[in-house]
Amino acid sequence: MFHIYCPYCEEYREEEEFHPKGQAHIARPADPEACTDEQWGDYLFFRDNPRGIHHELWVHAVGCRKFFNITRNTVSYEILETYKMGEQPRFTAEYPEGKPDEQVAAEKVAAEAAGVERQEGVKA
Amino acid sequence: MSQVNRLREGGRIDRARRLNFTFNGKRYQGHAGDTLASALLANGVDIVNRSFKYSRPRGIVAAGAEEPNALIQLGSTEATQVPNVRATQQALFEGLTAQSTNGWPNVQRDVMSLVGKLGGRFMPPGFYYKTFMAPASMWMTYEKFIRKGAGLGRSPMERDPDIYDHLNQHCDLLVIGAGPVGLAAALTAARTGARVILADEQEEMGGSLLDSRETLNGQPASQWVAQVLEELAGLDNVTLLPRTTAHGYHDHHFVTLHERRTEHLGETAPLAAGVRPARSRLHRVRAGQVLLATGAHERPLVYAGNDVPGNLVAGAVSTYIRRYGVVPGNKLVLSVSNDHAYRAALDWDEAGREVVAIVDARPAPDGELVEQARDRGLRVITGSAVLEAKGSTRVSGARIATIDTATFTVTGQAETLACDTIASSGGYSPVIHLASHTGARPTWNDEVLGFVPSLVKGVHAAGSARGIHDLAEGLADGMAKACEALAELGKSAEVIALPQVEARREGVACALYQVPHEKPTLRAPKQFVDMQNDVTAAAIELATREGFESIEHVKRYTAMGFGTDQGKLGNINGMAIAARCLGKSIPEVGTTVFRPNYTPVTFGAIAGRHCRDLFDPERYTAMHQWHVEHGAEFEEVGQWKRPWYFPQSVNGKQETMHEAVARECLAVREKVGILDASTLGKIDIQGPDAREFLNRIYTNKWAKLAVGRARYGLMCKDDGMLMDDGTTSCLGENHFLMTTTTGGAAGVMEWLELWHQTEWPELNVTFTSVTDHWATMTITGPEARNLLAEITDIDLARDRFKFMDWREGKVAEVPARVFRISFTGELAYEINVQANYALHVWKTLFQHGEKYGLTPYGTETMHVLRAEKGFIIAGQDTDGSVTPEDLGMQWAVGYDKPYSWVGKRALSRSDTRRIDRKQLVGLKPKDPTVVLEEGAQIVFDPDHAIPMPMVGHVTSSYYSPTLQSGFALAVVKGGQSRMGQTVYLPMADGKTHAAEIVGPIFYDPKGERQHV
Amino acid sequence: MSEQTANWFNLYDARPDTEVPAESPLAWSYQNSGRPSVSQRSRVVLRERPMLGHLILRGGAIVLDEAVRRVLGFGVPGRPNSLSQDEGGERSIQWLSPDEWLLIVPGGEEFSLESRLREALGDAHYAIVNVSGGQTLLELEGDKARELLMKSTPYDVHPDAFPVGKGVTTVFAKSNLILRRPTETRWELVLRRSFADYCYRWILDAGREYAIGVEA
Amino acid sequence: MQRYSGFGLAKHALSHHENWERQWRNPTPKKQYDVIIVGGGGHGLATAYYLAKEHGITNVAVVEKGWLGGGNTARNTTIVRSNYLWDESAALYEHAMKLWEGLSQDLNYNVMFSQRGVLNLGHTLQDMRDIQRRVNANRLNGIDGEVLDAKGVQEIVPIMDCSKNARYPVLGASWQPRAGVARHDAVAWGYARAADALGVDLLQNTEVTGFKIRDGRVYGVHTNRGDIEAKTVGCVAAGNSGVLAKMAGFRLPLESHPLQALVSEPLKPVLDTVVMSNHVHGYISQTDKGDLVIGAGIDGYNGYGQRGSYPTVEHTLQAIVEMFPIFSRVRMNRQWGGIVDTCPDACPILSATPVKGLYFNCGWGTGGFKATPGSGHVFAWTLAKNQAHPLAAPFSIDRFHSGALVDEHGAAGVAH
Repeated sequence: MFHIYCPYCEEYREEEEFHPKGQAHIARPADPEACTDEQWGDYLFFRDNPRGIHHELWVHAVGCRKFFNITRNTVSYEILETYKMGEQPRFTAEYPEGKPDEQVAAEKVAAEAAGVERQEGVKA
Repeated sequence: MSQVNRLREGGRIDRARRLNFTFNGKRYQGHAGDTLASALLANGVDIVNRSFKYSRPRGIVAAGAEEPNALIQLGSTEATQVPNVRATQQALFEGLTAQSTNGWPNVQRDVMSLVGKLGGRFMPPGFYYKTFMAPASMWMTYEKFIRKGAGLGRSPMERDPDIYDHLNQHCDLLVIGAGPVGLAAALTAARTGARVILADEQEEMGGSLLDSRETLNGQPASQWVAQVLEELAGLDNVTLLPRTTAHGYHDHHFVTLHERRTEHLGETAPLAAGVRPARSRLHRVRAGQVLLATGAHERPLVYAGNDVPGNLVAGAVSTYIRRYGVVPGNKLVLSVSNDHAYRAALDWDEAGREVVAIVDARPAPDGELVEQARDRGLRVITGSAVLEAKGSTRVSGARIATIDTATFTVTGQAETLACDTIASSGGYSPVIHLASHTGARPTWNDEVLGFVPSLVKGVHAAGSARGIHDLAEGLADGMAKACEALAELGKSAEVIALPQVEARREGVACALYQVPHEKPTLRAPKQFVDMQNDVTAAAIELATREGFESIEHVKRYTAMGFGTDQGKLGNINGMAIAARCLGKSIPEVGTTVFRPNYTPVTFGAIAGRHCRDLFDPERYTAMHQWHVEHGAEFEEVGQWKRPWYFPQSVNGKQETMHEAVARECLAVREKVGILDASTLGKIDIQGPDAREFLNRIYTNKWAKLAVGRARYGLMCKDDGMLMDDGTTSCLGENHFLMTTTTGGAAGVMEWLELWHQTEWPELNVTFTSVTDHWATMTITGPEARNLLAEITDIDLARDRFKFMDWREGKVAEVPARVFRISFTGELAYEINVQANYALHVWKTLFQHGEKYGLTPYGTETMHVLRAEKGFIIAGQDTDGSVTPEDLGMQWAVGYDKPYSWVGKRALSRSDTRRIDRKQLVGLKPKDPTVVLEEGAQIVFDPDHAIPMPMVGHVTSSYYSPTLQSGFALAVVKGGQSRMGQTVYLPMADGKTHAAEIVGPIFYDPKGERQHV
Repeated sequence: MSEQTANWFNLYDARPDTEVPAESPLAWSYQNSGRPSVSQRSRVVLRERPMLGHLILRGGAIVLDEAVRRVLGFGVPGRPNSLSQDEGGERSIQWLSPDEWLLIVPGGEEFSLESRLREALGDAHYAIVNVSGGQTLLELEGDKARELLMKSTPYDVHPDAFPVGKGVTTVFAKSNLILRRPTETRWELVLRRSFADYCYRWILDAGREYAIGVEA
Repeated sequence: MQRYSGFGLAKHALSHHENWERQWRNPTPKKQYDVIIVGGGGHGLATAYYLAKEHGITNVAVVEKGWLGGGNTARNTTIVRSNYLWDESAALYEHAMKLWEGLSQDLNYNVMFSQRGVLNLGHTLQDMRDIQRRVNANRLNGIDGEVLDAKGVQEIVPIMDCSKNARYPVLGASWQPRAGVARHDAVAWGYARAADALGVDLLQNTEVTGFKIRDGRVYGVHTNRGDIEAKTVGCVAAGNSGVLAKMAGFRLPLESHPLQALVSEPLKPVLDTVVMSNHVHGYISQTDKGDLVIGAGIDGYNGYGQRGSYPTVEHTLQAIVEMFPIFSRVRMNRQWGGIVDTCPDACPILSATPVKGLYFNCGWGTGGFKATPGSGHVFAWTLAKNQAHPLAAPFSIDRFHSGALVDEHGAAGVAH
């Protein structure tokens, strides 16, 4: 049973309080009507299924009811981080030891700048 | 019978307390402090069981969790039977009743042993894969016979009288094992004030110190144990759990511990102040750090006849003598590969029985214990091993010879030593099971001659559990690892004063697993590796010859390690034999992976209190009591109990469901009925963007819904398939009340939050479940207005309170929101009141309702009435593959809404545009007396051969007392353009029904009645 | 009573203004499962505090805090999983999520409180929902109360992890509830009405060995 | 191939079993094959066997990164049934069932297929509607089955609590008499031995590290033992399919989840049929050795760890004790987890891919073991002819774009 740090409750809680909701960062296409059947099918059904570092969407269902993301190793089940909606992971397949601080800071600045324009979604 | 093997003194048993017990129908005596195994050995009982495959007589081999043979059936009554109890782990209690699990007519004379003796050679591993194939039709018959021989113990056939429970525990450090290492670790951690749990599987804490020859601080080791335990028991931050096995290590340091709370007291938990306590308790421990001080299991050597009663592992001999005051025989031959096992001979000698010889595989052993043995005048034969145990029901001799371990050959002439006991030791395997549960693969260590655990972060192993068998080093290791664990939690621990241990020089052990025999393994007498599953060295050799080269293949082909002991004694020996046969090293053959449980745990303990009445919540509405008192039958809907129908007694006879439903339906159509609709999900939605949110989440339009009005809505997933439906009312410009299906409520709530939090956080809207706050009662039927008018101040005039309006007012003095929504097609009012007042309102309606014929109805009648109107039930008429268009509900699809709402895009995919999709229609049976079966499959051509092309199925079907005929809703391929066509329903009884495709609305198609 | 005139929100007093029989969510349970009496041996005592006013507050912490402070005299707790109360302990506010709080007040105060809060909040973005009929509050006391909770919830109820002034939403048996610790000796359980009977039966079952008593 | 029989066994016994042949060879990989099967589980081995036996394609390599049958073949609850709802899946599973019925003789390896019948219980009215719908469909598809009421269930399983007192009383069940269980390991070994005898190379401890692709066409694989070429490559790698697809440069509509199972200690025979309940969630049967084999639910998260969450096991045993109160004192011996690759519609993928010559057979979710012979049979046909077998056609990847799912999820009130 996982022990999951809820970034909103700011403490560890038992897995029984949470529901996994699939892969994180799957943004709904901004203009669904402009999608081909293939693009729409990809959005609905096709997922990364990595052996190793994976970003997942979870909800603290019995708790604060907030959705948030988890970076987890799908083999060891180690949770590397949890982060709020709209934030970017520090640990990725590319950076299994974590992105360097400078990069995290740069991404944050970029995200804030982009965030003004991209108000419509936080999944991406 | 006297306790022939009980020593006059010594051991930790309470000699003043004699306990009577029965084994295989015979009465014996033992003492408090005995295990069933020690008591049986004390009484000279050699054969405790028959083996699984060959029915060979078997005795007690070990003294703990690793015991493979002594599995017994416990219990004197049917309800209290426990199968497969390990006698070595069962404390003796007064009146204990046990039986061998195998052996017919009894274990002494077992008929099946003949089969084993004669047929044994016809049962190599995998023999059943190679035979019983012809003729094919006979297999099920063969199998019946094979199954007769299956199993060890038997299941009870009556309900368990006991209860079980769970305790959720949290700690900084969980220490598993209360031997010297665990005690040192626990004490170190406890003194820092950290929250510590110390769990140990034995009846008493102390582990190896309870039967140790060592002194600590110059005193018997047990004295130190007592001191430490006393200190720990006095600390608030420490939880001591004796008789508690850590059986499973799950993710993120979640460990399950099984505490046997009363199993040492009787076969059922004794009443305490009239209350039956939990027989055992499962602790669900979330630990910050875990320290494994689980010790090691001694490996027996694999030699011919090593399963004959009287063969034991060396350490068990010491344990029985020193802890229980029992010598399990008279004349001992000890066969060893290491110094440590010499203790068995020293203990045996001190107990005053004869040590015939110590046979040491090493050419020149020279450790201190070896010298002690020689000093005592014990015969030490070097470079040799026991090749074969003689005897059939008890060891009668040991054939020994010099051997060459490197070439695996017998090098000298064998000599037979007369003896009745052979103890052996091939070394010590660290108990790595729990570490292995975490997914970390253990690694082979040539110095330890065993696998040592790999450890994930936060897990620590100390002492024997990682191959440090020396007592002084182990104590220091326990302390050091506890400090490390605490440091990881950011706590610092101080060094504690460890007890003084006499240093002892120990010689190097040699690697010996299977002892060579003069004959090749396949021809030698059976050399057992896994005694519980009757796996021999020959079986392993044969498996490797047949191409099973991975250790996993070998295990599966031979069943090695698949017993209830999970190969605690045998697995390493088996791997060594496989390695020898394949010419590889042990680590090359593979590693050994253990799965939970370390030792078996009862289903009851795992289920805990979540059984019987508490298996799953039952959800009740505020009117539940009334329903019960009025004889309702209930339907399960999600976790809710909903009244299904209210059978009445007519002329002393209880109505059938059919009769009750017919009466209830007619009451609604002709007078007025009342339904408890409280279980529908209700979600309060507020915020300036609430309306926009509804527009995106529902298929239909919400822009113009005025305050005071309600609207039916459809909710799809983004694949275009219907997921839920319900009405949503506009309470204020920025305030809506959504209803959902009963079963879908929680899912819809999470669905709304998902979209809001992840896709549309910019929308200012909140969702709050008010399902439980409001109780809902629907009164419906032509008299509904007249009835309601009697007890409300709301103006019910048809032009001022129209269909799909809602109003506020008082009903029976209670503030209420009343919604003019109809799921029956009749005039209907859904009265919502704060749930605490609901029963009052409900009862008041009945006080006034009698003259109108007010009739309570349940879900069955609701289903009939709504189906007559063609109203769907999501989840019954739809199944996750149905779009709003398939339902003919294009009127509820906002094709031109500006935002591409959830589900819209999918409706234009090629498959959703097919014209032959299954579509909702009505079916009118040609024979009006026929009620089609729900789930009946529909065909166009009833004469088609099997397999028949099916074109749809019946989703809802009832007898309509109003129409006086059966009718149904169904989905049919291209059904909406097949009105008037006939379809067929071929049934299991051979009949084929014919039905006409009609529109789904059977009653009041213009919908006039709900507007009256 | 109703203020549909505002037209933005439906503010609504669901309590009758006359004497009307009311039933707590446990009314049926007392009848069906009984109420073991409190005795000398009782090491856990259960008490229901029915018919209280329960309001859910949604919105930003700062805005809500100001309004609540003005109306109630004490603010909304900003720290996750915390609980604040007025001096008598009769009124409390609990953090449920970063934008959600639970207010519990003596029964009958909830409507006027909601009205005053709405007035105080003006045009701010917020929501208030009255859920008084959907919940009830149980109190647990006694030296075995904590052990009973350990049987029931995976949440750590050790005083180090669960000090006075804490409150969490968590799993309870196969249901869920709000668990809070307003004082050194008292635990409060806020249950949903429809699960109340299940929780009650669970508590009685788990508490049997502590001779649990239920105060009327 | 050394033929197995009772007589042969006796003969070997007299020569101390010294003359048994290897069940399969341990060959060195060749440079080139006609077909490479990636994955040496039951499905992969069956595919290779039928390629050789039915299509005469014997120059085949099965590339397995570990040991044969070491994945889900070795970690399932061994249930075999074909009473699926939709025509497409029913046809595929019934095809498998027919092959099961003669499999031991066909392979000359007793896979101990025991047609002891499977009950799928209904506990709610909707369960019963779903059961009726499914059994009716099965009947018209020529698949055996009947709907039982609670009394009928009680007669078949006298030890089950079928009383009205249960929290979710048993209302009835579907009953498929031809369904049952088989010995899982023997299925892999039987296929392996038979395929080997026909010339198939079984390459264990050989891990595919990449695909050789040129101009959108596959022509081999990279492995830890060197490159191996073939113009046709079939991937039958269950939980690892997603990882392989990524190597080939595309994604699949798959997620790999832990699926747990557990066994009790061996007991004298007490349950001689298979009982499955979707509603209270647990399924159970008793092996010929006496263990109760119990299946738990799928964990909701992705996982390759071959273990799942403990509460899933707790809930399952609660369900088992609820259905069989007499098992309260029976003890759980061992639990383990498989990695199941699940599709959104709970149906498999048997399909060509964006890479020519590269085919995938995956997504069996919890239905894999029971499909083994059928899956191998139609996949072999597909590989041999470079064209989807008619039974495989509905299970192409395209359905996730067109929307033509075969939704066993939504429809069948059945644990898979």
